[in-house]
Amino acid sequence: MLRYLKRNPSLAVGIFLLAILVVFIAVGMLLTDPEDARPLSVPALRRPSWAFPFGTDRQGRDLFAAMVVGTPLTLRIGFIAGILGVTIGTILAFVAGFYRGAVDTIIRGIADIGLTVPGLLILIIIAVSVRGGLTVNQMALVVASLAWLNPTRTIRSQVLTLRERGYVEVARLSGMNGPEIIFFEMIPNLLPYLGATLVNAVSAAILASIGLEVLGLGPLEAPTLGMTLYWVNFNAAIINGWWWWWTAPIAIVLLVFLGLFFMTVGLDEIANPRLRRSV
Amino acid sequence: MRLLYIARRFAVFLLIVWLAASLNFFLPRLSGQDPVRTKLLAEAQLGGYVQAGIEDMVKEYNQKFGLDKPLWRQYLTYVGDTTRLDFNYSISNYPRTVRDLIAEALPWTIGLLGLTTLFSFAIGTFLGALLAWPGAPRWMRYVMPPLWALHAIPFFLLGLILMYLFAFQLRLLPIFGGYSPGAAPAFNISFVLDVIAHATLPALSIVLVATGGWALGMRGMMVTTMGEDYVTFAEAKGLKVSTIFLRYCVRNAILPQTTALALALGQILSGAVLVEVIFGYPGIGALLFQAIRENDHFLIQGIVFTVIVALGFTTFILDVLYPWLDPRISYQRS
Amino acid sequence: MSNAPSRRTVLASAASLAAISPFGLATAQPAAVPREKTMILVWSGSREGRWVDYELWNPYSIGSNHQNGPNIIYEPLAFYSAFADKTYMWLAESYQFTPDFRQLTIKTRAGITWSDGVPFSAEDVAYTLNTVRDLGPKVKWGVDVHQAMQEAKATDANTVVIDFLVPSPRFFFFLTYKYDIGIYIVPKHIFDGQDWTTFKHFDLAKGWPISTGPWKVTEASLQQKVFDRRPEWWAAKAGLAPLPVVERTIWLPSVGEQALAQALITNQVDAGFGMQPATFRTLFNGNPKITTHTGQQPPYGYVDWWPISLYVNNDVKPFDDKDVRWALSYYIDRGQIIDVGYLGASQTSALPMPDYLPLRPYFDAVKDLLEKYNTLEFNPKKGDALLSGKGWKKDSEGFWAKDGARIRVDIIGFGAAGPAMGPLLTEMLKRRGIESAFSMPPDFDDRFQKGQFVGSIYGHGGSINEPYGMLRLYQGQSVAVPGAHLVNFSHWKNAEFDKVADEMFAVDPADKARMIPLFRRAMEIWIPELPDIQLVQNFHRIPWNTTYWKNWPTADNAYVNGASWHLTYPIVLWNLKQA
Amino acid sequence: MSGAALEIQGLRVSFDHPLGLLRAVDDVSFTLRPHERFGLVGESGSGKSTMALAIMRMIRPPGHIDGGNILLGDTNLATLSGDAIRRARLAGIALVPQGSMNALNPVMRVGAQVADAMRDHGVSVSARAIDALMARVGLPAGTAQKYPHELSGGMKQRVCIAIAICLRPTVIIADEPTSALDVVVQRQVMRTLADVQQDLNAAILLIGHDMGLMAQFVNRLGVMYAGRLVEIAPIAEIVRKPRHPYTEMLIASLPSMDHKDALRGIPGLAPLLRDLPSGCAFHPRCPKARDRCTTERPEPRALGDGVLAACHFA
Repeated sequence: MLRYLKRNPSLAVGIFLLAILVVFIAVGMLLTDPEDARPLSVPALRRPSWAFPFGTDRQGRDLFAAMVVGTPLTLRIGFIAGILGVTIGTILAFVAGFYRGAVDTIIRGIADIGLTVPGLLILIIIAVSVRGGLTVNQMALVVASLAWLNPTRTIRSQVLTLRERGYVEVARLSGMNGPEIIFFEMIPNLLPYLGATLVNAVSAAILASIGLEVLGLGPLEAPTLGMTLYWVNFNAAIINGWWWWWTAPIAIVLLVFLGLFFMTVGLDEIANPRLRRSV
Repeated sequence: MRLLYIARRFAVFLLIVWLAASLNFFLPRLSGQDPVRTKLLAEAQLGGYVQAGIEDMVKEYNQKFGLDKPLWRQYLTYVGDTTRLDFNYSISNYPRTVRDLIAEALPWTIGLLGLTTLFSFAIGTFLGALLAWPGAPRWMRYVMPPLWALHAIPFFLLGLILMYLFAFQLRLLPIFGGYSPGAAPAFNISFVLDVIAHATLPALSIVLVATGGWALGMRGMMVTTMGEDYVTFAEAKGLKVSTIFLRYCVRNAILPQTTALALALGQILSGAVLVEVIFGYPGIGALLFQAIRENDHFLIQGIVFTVIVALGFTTFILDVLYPWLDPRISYQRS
Repeated sequence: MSNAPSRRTVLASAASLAAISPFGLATAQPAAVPREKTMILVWSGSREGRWVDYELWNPYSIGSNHQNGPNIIYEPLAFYSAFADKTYMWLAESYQFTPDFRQLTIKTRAGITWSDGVPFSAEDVAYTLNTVRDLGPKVKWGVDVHQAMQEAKATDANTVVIDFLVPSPRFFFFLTYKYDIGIYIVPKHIFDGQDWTTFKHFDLAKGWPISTGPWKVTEASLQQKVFDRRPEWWAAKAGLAPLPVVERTIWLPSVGEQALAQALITNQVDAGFGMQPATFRTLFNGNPKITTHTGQQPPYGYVDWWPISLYVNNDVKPFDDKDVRWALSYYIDRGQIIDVGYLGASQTSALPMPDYLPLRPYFDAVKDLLEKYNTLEFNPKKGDALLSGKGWKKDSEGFWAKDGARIRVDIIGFGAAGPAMGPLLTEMLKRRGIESAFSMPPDFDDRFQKGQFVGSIYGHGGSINEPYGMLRLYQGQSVAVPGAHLVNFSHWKNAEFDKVADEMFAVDPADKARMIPLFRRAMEIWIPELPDIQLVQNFHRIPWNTTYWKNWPTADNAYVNGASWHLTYPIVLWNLKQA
Repeated sequence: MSGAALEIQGLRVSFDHPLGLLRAVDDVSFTLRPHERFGLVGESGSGKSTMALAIMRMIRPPGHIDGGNILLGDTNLATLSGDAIRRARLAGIALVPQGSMNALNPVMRVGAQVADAMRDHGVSVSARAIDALMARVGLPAGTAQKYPHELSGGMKQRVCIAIAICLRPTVIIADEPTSALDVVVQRQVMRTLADVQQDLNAAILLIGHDMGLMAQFVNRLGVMYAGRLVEIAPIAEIVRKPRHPYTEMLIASLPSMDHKDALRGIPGLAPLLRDLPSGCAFHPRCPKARDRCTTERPEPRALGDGVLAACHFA
């Protein structure tokens, strides 16, 4: 495995960045008391110091604890929505791509129209309609409601190309029925591509959830990355010069997105070997 | 053959518009909130003094906005009005009509979004093409990694950082709004410069992020195209390097980029909503956010409908242009 | 140029990028006035940086809001400044109730003319009041006038006689401008025959809006509203008030707190809207000339008449039990809310009334009760005792529960106060074993009015200079005021209390001898019951730039409250002096 | 040697590979006389296509030309600088691509693809001239306006030929021009190739592996094995009496109309350039192999009648 990573630097960088994140969270869990992520735990608006490595926010949260507790929450939203999105997407893609016919046109139509509509707008409308405040899990479901559109489209186009390949014809001739072909022939070949699509879906889901949270439509108590940025904006932290309040979440968001981004590039190369030659 | 192709694409466009209109009608009503009541109560509360007789006032307003009719009647009038581009009054901004509000906000978004998207698409594509080209200058190698890194950041986060650096610390650029308060819009130089100054940070936060994306996409496509047989034969034909680069490689590699552009428009607008909200930019994004916050049914319907139609129309134009770009396409469809 | 919107289709304007200037293009650019004679302010009542209501100068029409400009156009019968406890008789020279308060005679001042030269008379006052009564729910204040007033007659050019359906000792005070409450007197010769709900009363060519006041609208567009001084103002001639030194005031729509801060620091703007405490330190070291009601010291503003409390829906079990409500009150540390939520720049509020001068005697009358039942006491042990006394026990995770159900207070909030205190309140309750969550639903007002909440952070639009306003907020039902739509957000019902409030309704507020004992009796019922949990005063923290203008209303020069959006703002405008 | 259309002297081309240097073309020399048709055959991987690209100086990294001269008339292409080599391509020496390749730009009309080649060599060309060129390669009028996907395989190949001859080069390299074409079209394309050679009086280097096709078209034939030229001889001579064992087996594997015995293939596989057998690369598969073959690499020796062979026992 290591030898392989040498030949695919993007994937290596991606995994490395996410590894840093995991280490940060693990070490963080040991060093701080997760309770400090709740308001009124520590004196407010302290600059970063030994006592508070990331400083503290206006509501008395220790930002280091908030990041250690909040980051997994945001990642969880991303992963739940991403995985849900890709699973539904893959099923629909195979149903459409493999069986074609009316089902295909309907699914393709919905996906295409869905993609032209700016996702965030629909998410905002849904988030606003939910009566009570959103919990982290509800947030994941809201984001997942649109997360399947892109995977459906991209995987369907892959299924169409695979469908014409020789070994699928051979499998069909040798009497394997639809699902068997899909599971034993097509999916194994699509795995790297599915991997890349999953990482992409997770990244898009995290982006959407942070977008919603920054607009104040997320779980107000949870110290997720998006909600921290909402409070940054609400308290005009920028103009008041509390720079540490937004540098920590933005640095972590950067780490998350860069990590996922390089992993996507790396996985793309596996799925599309021609790209590998000229990194 | 061509007309049939265009007709079919237009039918798809109309279908999208109709679907958008219907989806658009039901979504705001999904939330089960009564916008008129919210508006009146918010206004009464502004003065801290709760009006007696709120219930009766709500009935009056509902009547005026036609919200008291049964849902299906509302839908019929809605579809009728939409065909005439009349989206009724904006509840939260009464007495201004939704159409006027959109007409005021649309140019800002088109200006910001249109220019930044085209700009980043052009630069990104060119950079990506150059990067894949072995003959490209050395320094290209060093431009790409930062652009790639920037591509991973969401628009509005970069916006926050730029706002902190340029507007707050260095006080070079205005921090907020579409133009400085008090400046009356006119076609003189000072106002235009003022608008440009205000648009710089939002535009930068979009361009810096999007360019990396287009560059990466194009690089991938160029690598694939350069491996094609017709490029090798072009070289064998002794064509100039520039001819091979532009008319053989870029000309073919740009085809999937344009499809990607059509698909990306929707997502770019999503990002722009946040940029507009954070920078207080008076575009469609900020207007929609305010409409949703105040649950203004008609304004939400008007904006989402306009956005979908605009996007649908752009996709339609790209669809019609595509065969002109790639002759193979029209051939297959007929 | 007619201001009717041209029939431009959306797509056409989308195509013409040059149409950056919407059809609201300002007409002729008004004559230039030097910067030092111009007062520029920013008000956040606009929509995302645009005056969408720039055509609306009829404060009674749908969608109009007096805070966005009409408040300095229409002069009232009288102004009242709560800070100075002073009434400025204005269009009305004097007024007289009959002993049974069933009739009111108002003498209007002679020699006042509208800006189009037509003389102002009692006819305008009678016409205004009768029309408001007839329109009822269609216009602002309609229902209030409809419930109380039977008929207003102008017996001669300067006398109006008003007959009431029920004794209404507070009616003239209701007409008076104070904070956001008061009746706008409109010119009969313009408004007569118009549909008040849609009539805009805006046409610069015709000099509309017509006004008796010192300010004339010279420009109104999406970007700004410009008012120029009318030298021929009757009040200056009559010596009632000095002619404003300000020759032009420009009102700008807000695009957010950060932009306002920058504009103030760079002297582009002279006055702003209410800002968060944290931002003031940045303002002061950005521009030392910036000051507030309390100079450059916290709380950076004055006490608004709208004290904020944690409403608890008394219809929802177990919050119908006063011991549970008191327990909640004991669990809340008001000190920490002020330190963390407002960075120390706020004050506690023991009763749902502001501590204004005219209300002091009433506070003194119940001082002993407040000591016995301290509504601001932070004492978790007392709270624990109360809850365990009522059979609640802490479960395995430390939350109070009784036969399987935990106490849960989900709090909703809005605007600035909600987010500032919401997360802190939920945290304090959670630490004491009460489950709680905070959210800011967009339809906050709707749900709060309909009682669809458990906990809610909201203010009290009650009393300014006498307690009846506050008592009315907690009346379960009222006999005195027929068909009155009662407020009662906390859904607290007490027949005895209702009777006392009804009794006070018929008493002349000036008659302290009867008012104080009545108030005492009401508080003896209210305080032990504690329908909602008292928190803090609401502050208007307004930044003023003294580079060009001074003599802003401050703590030691409190001639009136300084809110530009209140109906008493003309007083500030004629008090400003050049720096 | 004056008078040769194209002379290759000791051409060496190798590729860098993580596992070491691969010599695709190892010290190959031969001469192409004007107006001559010279064939070059060999199993795939024997280096014949690499040779074509090397002659056109189109070897891309990780490959590189290590040495040898490429004399086109009196100019040595091996030493030409960047733009000079570009101008030489098509004007001096032209390439006809493989039949199976889609060698034409899919989004440009075929006529334009001829015009741009000439324009980049400073030759202005009218539409009428292009139509004439198309006619010369047997393409119907109006073909110039068509797009590649609107033409058949044979027609596309003829367009390539038209492009190859548009600047009247002295040498045309045809790298398996008829691969993936059916026999009928194959014949038409080869006929066109022959006709144009008449007009231009140019020399043709025909690369391929179809001995039958070679036998009907070329004057002389060269056989490549593992990057080396193992035999050169006039076509009649080589068919009658192949000298090198590998040529012998190649000829034997040809089906012939007159004798019907079983076909004999060549045992074993083409050697991997990574680990070439020592001495003569063919010795593991060569029936006449002796000890000497495994140690000493045979150099090509003239055997009279214009025949050269690189074998100790030819």
